[in-house]
Amino acid sequence: MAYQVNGTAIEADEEGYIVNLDEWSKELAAEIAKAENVEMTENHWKVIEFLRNYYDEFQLAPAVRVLVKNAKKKLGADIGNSKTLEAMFPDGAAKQGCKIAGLPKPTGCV
Amino acid sequence: MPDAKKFLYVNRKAPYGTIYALESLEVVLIAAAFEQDVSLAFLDDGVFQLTKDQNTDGIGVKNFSPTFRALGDYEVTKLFVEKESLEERGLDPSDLQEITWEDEDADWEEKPSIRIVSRAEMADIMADQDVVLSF
Amino acid sequence: MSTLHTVNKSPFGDGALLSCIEHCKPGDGVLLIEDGVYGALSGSAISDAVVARAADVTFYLLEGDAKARGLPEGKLLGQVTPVGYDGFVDLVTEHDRSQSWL
Amino acid sequence: MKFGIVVSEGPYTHQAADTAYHFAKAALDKGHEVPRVFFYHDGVNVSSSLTVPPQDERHIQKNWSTLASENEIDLVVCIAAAQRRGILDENEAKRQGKDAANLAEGFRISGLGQLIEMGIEYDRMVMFGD
Repeated sequence: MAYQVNGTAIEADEEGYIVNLDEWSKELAAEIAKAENVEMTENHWKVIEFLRNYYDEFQLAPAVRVLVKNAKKKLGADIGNSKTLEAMFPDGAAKQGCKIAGLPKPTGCV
Repeated sequence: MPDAKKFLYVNRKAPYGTIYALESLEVVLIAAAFEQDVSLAFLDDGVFQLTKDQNTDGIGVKNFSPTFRALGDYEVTKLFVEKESLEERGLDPSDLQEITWEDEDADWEEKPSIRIVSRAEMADIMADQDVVLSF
Repeated sequence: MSTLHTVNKSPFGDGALLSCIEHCKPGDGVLLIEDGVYGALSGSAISDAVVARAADVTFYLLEGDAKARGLPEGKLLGQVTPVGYDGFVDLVTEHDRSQSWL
Repeated sequence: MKFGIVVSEGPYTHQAADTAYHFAKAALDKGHEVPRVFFYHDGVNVSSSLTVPPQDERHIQKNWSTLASENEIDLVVCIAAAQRRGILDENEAKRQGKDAANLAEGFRISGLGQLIEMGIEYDRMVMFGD
């Protein structure tokens, strides 16, 4: 599959994760969110930015409990709790959040 | 957790030349979710996994060394590195990257995850486990 | 509490056997399998280390692997006991854990 | 006793999958249980149904499939390692948009959690690799 951003096709795998991580942009994130039926609020963007920073620092898309723990520390308890995060990203805060953030699927093959 | 088992992940291979180091780290990241008593051992060429300043731009392979610094988030806080293995390779602890974890019980104080141990201490650690997995 | 160590590489191209010998504890067992059986050769560069450690550690080798490689029985260290796969299984049960020196 | 076996090298290149097989058989013969074998690293290649060894050589994949069906062994192939190396079951092939699947009968693709579970639940873990 592919996303369309400003007339350019951005390739993604069958699950909707982009193939080339360098092609990410905020416009693309908005497109992915639309495809996922996620309405992006200011808090959503904060989580996306957090995820991208986490990946930059550790080369790792965090597992969901690590996301919740760190979001609490970095973004405050209002956002950083599993109930809120799951409501924001119904398909899984780590899974869906990382998809919109243009990161690999979290290695959580439990 | 009373019935937690002691798991030791033994790393004796260098990174990049083979995939063992990366796939070992992937196991540890998953294992962290099972609330067992997890330790990592780095000896022989395994100590090369933790050197700082790894830069894989020139080989087109993902640099996974920063991921070791995320282990604290996953509550993996015991990385035992063997002193003799470092010395045999002309390295000392200052050649390794800094890896820390935040101690929730001590007001989130940052504590070092890497613990340099002698070969005899490493043997004691190995003998004190329930499950030893080697990579 | 004791450990069964398995070593599957020739000691002449790899440090696994030496490292194992330096990390095992009195009462442990070391089983040489696959190319590890070359570590049982007497009069080799490694045999002194094996003989010295045999004072407090028991060495075994997987018989099928030694035969497959044509190791002359007369040249195997007397300190190394041959076992079959069934013996391998018993060794795993007799020790508290097993550690593979991969 | 319950034995957990890990195979972490591919077939034919390395003896690990053979040794593990003989070990598993010997354990079963002695009345032990081998509820699950976990395939990791290149060990996942043991599960390829596209393996065609010459007639005068052992068929490592078939040996495992047969042993598993006769003794109800759960042969688990790590999904992350399998995807890197091109081992897919029907579901994964469909999900990834690939036109073929090659996971042999008796094998199951699952996560690394299955490996950790073995360590938690079984009496002994034995690893075969390189």
